[in-house]
Amino acid sequence: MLHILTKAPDSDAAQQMLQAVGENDAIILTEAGVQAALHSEWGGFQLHSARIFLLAEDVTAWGLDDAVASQALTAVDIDGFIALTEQHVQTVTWY
Amino acid sequence: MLHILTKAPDSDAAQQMLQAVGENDAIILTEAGVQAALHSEWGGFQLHSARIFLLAEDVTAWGLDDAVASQALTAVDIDGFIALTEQHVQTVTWY
Amino acid sequence: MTEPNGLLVIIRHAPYASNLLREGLDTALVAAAFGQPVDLLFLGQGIMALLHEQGNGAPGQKASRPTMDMLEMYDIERLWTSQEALQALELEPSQLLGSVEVLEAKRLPDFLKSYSQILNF
Amino acid sequence: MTEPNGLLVIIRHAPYASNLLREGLDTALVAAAFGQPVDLLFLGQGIMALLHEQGNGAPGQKASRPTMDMLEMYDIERLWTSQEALQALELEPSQLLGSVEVLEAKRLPDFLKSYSQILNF
Amino acid sequence: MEYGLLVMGAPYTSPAPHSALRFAHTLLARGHQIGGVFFYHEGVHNASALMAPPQDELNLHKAWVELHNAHQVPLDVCIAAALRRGIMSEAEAKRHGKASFNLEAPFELTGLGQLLTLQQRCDRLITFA
Amino acid sequence: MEYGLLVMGAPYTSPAPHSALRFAHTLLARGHQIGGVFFYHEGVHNASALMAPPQDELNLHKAWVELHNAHQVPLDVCIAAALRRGIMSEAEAKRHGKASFNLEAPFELTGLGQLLTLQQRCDRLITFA
Repeated sequence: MLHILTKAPDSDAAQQMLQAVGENDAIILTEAGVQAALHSEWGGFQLHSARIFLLAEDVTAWGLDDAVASQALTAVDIDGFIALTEQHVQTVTWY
Repeated sequence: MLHILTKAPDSDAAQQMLQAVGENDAIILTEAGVQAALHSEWGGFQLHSARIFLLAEDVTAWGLDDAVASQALTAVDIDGFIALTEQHVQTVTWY
Repeated sequence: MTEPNGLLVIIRHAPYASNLLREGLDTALVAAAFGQPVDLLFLGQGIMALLHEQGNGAPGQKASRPTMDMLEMYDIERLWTSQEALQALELEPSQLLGSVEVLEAKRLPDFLKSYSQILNF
Repeated sequence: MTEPNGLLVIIRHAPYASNLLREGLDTALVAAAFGQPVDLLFLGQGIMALLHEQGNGAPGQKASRPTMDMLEMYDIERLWTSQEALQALELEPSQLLGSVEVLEAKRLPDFLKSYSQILNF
Repeated sequence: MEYGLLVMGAPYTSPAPHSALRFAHTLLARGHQIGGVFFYHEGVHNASALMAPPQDELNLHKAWVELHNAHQVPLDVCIAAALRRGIMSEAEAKRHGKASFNLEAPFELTGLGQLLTLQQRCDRLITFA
Repeated sequence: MEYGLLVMGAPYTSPAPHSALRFAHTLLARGHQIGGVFFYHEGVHNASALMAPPQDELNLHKAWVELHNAHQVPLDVCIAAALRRGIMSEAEAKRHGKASFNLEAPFELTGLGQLLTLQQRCDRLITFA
């Protein structure tokens, strides 16, 4: 399952998503979700760091390129976002 | 100053409001804000319990009459809400 | 919840605060009317729709309770929430509509995977 | 901030996420154009508008940075935020536009009272 | 006292317009005046003459018009917020080459200056959002 | 693969429509099909022919129409969500006694069943909200 988060990492949506993410799931952070790059201790990174992606266009718009680079997070462009939806039959958006 | 809270007690809006409330201010909880009645330990009650009011119509709509009664909170009707705005020159809504 | 064509509608927004609860319930009702098996999962603020003390609606706004009561008529019988979500609102199961079943949050990932389709409101 | 007719515009929503930041800034610019003294206070997600690394806008969406840059042209020179709000976002003052002044949160109540008018976005 | 109301929420999405209407009627019943209602942000949708809610729900557009007709309350709509959201008067529709429009009197398109004037002129400005 | 898109955010309030449009164009460039875009909740405002954003901002209504014209993507709008928010076709305007309308082809008013059909028919349903 692929989880799309469009709200900030301390939002209700983010907290609910973290409880719903399973072992083989992936997460893509888009829109306000890219702010997770500022919070290295965010629950998502603790549990699932290998499978978390940030949408590059949104990272740049929000001024967070440095934060993503310094934390060695994985940004993907919109082609990469689509590739993730190809790999997972089910996609759930948390907003 | 009168503060109107229209969002849940754990929202960004509520947290920001609590930092802005001064000693002689009052708070009225309306719309989703009435859910504070479920949380006796909410920061607002710790700091300012004497000056917190809940809008009665919204309490009833949200099904929280029992919670308000059991915690001995102060509900006011919309006339009481207006009376509060008469008493305070400045009103700020947190949403 | 193990039916191949099962739809899970997740409700995460409160009555009155937005129209998302209503629009989520409408989606569930239409799916059921089409003969699709539907369950509902209430998380976060969505749980406020389950309070049995829910009133007649805020003045001028339509209450959600009549729509909730229609669920059973459409054979939507399984309403779920999570233990942890209830605790966060400091609610007891006894304050909710009688038919709600409570999951542990750690079971949520497998619970979601048991549905072939999910819509999140 | 002690002028009798002073307006404080509080910005609490992020760029792109809604139009509230833009609409709050527009209000501040119009007030300034009318000759009213205006200060801005950024709290919570609103602080994201102050990052000096802010880009050219999300694709298709207008960037807020050009509007931020107009503030000074309209003599809106005092931009405030709170220490605690910055910490919650794990940001340092050095990551913000140079002109931002940082208040302690405990000073916020008196700060608000020093304005005769407040609009909260 | 004279009150100004600022409405920022859309009908059928936010409860803010309902709260504002109840507040307005009770204000008048208590003998206050309403200097004006200013619709901004998503609140501009209150002005849409095209809204057609189910019959068992309050028609908010109609409710504002009735408030105006009974008490001459000015209903001002921020023009910039309205145009980008698809709310326009006949005059603006002509200017933008549109064949139809959805805002008419007693709602009036106006600039943000009107909000600031309202705040300065009234004894109280209450925001519903 | 065949994708369905569900758009729940309003233009100029939520970034969701922008994200959905970018996603749609890139999908097609990668050789996928789009079975339909369904507009629900505040997303129905995307269908408003009356939106007139400033010239330096993308006109989202126009952008959806161009997507349709270039790739025949169906643009379905939930009728119940639309009517209460003031989005209506000429036929609905007549039925409701309104003098004007703001939704026209290629946008189509349709029931919620269309969303469920889209979800069942497509290989993927992606929600933008």
